[in-house]
Amino acid sequence: MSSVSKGIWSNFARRSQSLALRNRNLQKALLSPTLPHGPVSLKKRSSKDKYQSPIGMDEIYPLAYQYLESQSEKTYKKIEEIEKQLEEVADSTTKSQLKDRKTQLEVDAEVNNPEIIYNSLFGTNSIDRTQPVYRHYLEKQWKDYGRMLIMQRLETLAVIPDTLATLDPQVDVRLKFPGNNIERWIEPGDILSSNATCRPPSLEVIEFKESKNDLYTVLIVDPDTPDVENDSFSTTLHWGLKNVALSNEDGVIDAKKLVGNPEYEFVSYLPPTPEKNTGNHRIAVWVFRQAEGKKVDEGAVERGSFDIRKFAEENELTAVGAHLWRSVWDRNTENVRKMYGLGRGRIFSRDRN
Amino acid sequence: MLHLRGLATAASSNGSIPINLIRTSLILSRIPIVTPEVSEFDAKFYNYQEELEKRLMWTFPKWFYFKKGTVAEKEFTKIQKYPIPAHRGVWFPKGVPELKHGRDRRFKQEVTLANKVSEGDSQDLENVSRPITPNSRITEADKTNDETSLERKLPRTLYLLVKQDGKWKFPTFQVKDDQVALNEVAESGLRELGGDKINTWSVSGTPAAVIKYSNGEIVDEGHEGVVREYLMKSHIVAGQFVPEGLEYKWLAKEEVEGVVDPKYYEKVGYLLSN
Amino acid sequence: MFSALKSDLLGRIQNSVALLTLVRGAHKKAGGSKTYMQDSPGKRLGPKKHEGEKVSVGQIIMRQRGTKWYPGSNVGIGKDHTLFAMEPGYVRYYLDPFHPKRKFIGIALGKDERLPYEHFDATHRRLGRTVLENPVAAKREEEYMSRKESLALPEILKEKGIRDQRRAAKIALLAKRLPEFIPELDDESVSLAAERLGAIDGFLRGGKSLEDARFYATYNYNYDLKLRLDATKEVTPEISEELKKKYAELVNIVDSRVMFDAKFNLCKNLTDEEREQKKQENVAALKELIPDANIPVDKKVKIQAWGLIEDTCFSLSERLHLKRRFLKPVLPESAELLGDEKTKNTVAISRMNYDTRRVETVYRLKKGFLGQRVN
Amino acid sequence: MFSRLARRQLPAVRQLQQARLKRSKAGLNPDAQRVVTQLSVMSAGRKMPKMLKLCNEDYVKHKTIMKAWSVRRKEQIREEEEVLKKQYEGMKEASEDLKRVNERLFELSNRHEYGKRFPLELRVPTEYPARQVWYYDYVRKREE
Repeated sequence: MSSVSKGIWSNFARRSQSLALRNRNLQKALLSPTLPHGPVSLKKRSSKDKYQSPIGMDEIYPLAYQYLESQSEKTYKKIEEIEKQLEEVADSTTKSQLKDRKTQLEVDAEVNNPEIIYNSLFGTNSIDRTQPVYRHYLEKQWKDYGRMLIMQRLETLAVIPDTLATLDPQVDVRLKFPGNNIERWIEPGDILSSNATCRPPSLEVIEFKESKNDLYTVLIVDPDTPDVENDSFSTTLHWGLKNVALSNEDGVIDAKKLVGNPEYEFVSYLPPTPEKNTGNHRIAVWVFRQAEGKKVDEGAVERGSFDIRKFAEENELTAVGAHLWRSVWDRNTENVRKMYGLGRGRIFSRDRN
Repeated sequence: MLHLRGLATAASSNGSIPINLIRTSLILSRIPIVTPEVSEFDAKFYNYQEELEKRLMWTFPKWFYFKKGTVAEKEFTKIQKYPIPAHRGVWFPKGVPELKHGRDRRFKQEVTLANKVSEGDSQDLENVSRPITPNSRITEADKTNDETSLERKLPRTLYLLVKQDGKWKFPTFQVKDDQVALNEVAESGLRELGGDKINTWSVSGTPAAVIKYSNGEIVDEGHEGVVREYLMKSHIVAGQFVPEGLEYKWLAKEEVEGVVDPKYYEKVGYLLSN
Repeated sequence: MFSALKSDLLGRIQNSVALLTLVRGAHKKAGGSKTYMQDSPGKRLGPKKHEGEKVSVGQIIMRQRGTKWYPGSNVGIGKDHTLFAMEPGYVRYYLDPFHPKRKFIGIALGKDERLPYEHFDATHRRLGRTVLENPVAAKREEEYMSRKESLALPEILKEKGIRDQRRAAKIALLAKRLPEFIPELDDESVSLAAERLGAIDGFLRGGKSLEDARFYATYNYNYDLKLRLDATKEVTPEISEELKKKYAELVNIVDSRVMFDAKFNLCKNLTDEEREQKKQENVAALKELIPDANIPVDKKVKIQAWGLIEDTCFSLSERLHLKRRFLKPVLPESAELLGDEKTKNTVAISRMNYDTRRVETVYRLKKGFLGQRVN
Repeated sequence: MFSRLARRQLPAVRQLQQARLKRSKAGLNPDAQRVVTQLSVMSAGRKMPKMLKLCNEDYVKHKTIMKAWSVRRKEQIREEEEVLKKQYEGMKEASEDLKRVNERLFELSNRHEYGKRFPLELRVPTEYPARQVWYYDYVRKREE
């Protein structure tokens, strides 16, 4: 059976191979008017047998595909023109403008491609983040849910302004604790047991702009450490990473990367071990993008009474993303303290005076 | 400036240029007689939408339209093709049917209506109950491609072109005196050319566009001695255009493009409808 | 106008007459008005504490109807909108530019603090708890459990006991089986290797890949070792270095010899190349064994094919795929696989024929089905 | 009007409720039956089709079709607007030119035409043509 695609969307001479569907049968289904191998995405044999496509779809689909493909071809022509202009222009501001325009056009050219839509709807975990169109879809999904969720948690739990003044999220930050048997992404604000958090977490920073070798700083702080002297609270630094190079392809900060690059860690991981009757401690994870070409050179930093605002200002750090979990005293906390040689924790009075 | 000088010069002419440099041209159109052709894309899209709608439609409430036990109900029931019901212990390879009120809920419902055949010849106009057969959208003129006919290309707008001074163009007339409006000059000129048996409806007295000629060539800017041709729009309502010794054609937009001077088409193309 | 007024008045009179006669009418529209003798005692509303006054927790600052004043920082609001102090401090009456139409009452923690606090500043909070210095009291407090916790604890401990037991049993089993694959290990190494394999097994069940599971098993061991060196100072640097080296050697041996298959059974390790090769060999063998999957084969062949499919080199999804390819649960209908009547060797299937719209009975030979699990 | 209807149907409804309780074999009385039939036309129960579930491939195809339609429509509207704009510009240019060239003709062209109406003889396009496609024998009315 011949493909419905007659143009640019089946031509991979200048387009990346990641813009195609990896599963051949699925690809064939999207490139034919009907489903030549049946509904591949359905798993059960009986549901495969029962399934019937809507009537009339096989007739209109090739026309719709070809129409959108021809529109995409026009957009690719425009991209070529911009590339020519880019070669001629020397001025940096017009150059960056042209580049932005080009990225936008690259999104427009592929945004209606059925294969891309399929990948971004059903294969978000394995899509190529170097392609602007995939980043466009990822950003859309994140803005629809993830960004709102993290802002709601940060605000209702008063992490802003208790740590930093405010946040304009630009990246999606995901967090998990791979030292445990069960690996799952932590939802912002979850209360985790002291056992779950006893080894360092791993993070994934998903950038939506083009990013090749940006440097990032990660700080994990606890703003709820009791300060008995002043009858108040202070902030403790639990983990500090600096000059972490991340890109669109690889945004993961995990044990493998840290074993290979021990210079990233400037303050080693200290698990949250709240003392009894000090309530739920908010453990905020802040991800900063460093100023372009500027490295953070911090020697030893005091963990206790850590001033995150001052630190960010001194090192010209811009907060781009955040995550948080909560921790509370439990029956295992003393074991974790022992493991880290922290000594027994204090016991506070149950009632406030 | 020009305007002031125009007022000052001649009492007979109120204009800045002599009246013999002003002409008026008539875009006479025949509006479509049948509905436009639906493109392939549209037709298939409408079909797809219709099928989806039918699939999602509620079951036809037969009991509301046909009283139980009546002849009409029996006749209706008889001609329906009911889907296969489910049986216990029987394997249905295409899935178990789910019947409710005689309709398989998984698919669209096909309601067959009694096809009452009318008697007689459809051309027999005396017979009131003759069967209805629609006339063809393609006429004799379409088959012979008679470009002088008004019955050609029924779904399209046709425009009248005449051959004046060896060139195909919209009929153009000289304005002789500025006491008669441009459209009136054009209308009367048309009747002088093609006879009195024509009914037209002039859209407006305001010109739709202007074309400027200098020494017979179309120019963009007005120089000295430029001839101006104002285009007026009008529709033919009834009658016909029968000139003596003058070639004329009724053409659709893309045919106009093929016949007239490209420069001329550039000036008038956007006034014509697809 | 006048007539309307008149009719209204008339209506009222009639209604009041009706009221006299009919006790439970549906419309008690306007039964006259009474504006005298409606006084009630004063409700003693108003401020109870004033600007700058010192308050302690729970003291009432303001009684009001509705929120004439809103609760600001460290002030709570009751169900009748009474404002009360939630922290000891000094009362402040203030306006907040973020809510221009509201008036607030707040508690400043310090005598000289002004309200509202800067919007983007960290919130001013008071700890309000003391450290229990008395060891007896501290111990009592540490052992204190809420009712919910004390009810849940026995169940949790029981579960934990079972889990620990199961875990110990698993490690013991691994330790027992390990010499089958690596006979040269001494007892100490076997128990360490079993610990490691137990951890890898847990990671695999949690969804990690084999490579990741091995990495994190090593990483966790080294991390704990580093903590014992740096944090708790249980070991000296020399011993730590030695332990690390020993473990690395053990990891080398164990990882090159054993691994887990798709169903978490211990088996011989396969490198990626070996695995690929084995896969190709097995598929070739399967093709030779069952050239056409649509022709029935005897039970012996089925068992043999099953053995090839269940080999350690295949993942679960690959096994399923191969099973669908070579060992079809039901073979397609063909003339050889159809019987004529009901016998011991046939199965009767009634099936809908969509062309004739009739139910038809098909007799299929039993050898056309895979049957129950053959191994 | 509604209240009258309601009052008329009230006994019928009551009858219906009683009938449900009794489950008599004889069925409902005609009034109650009529209410049941009328209500059943508007109610979804037992008349709704099964939910339309598309597999992932067909869902993407459906999205593609709808997107193509909307992009096409947008393009058509844009083209139409462009032509309209051009026509307006042409009209404006011609009028201004005429005003500059000949004031008198300009006034005549903008004169209000009293009693002008849309010609009733112009016919609306139909799906199929009439038996007589065009009326040729037009004779001009003699002017008084």
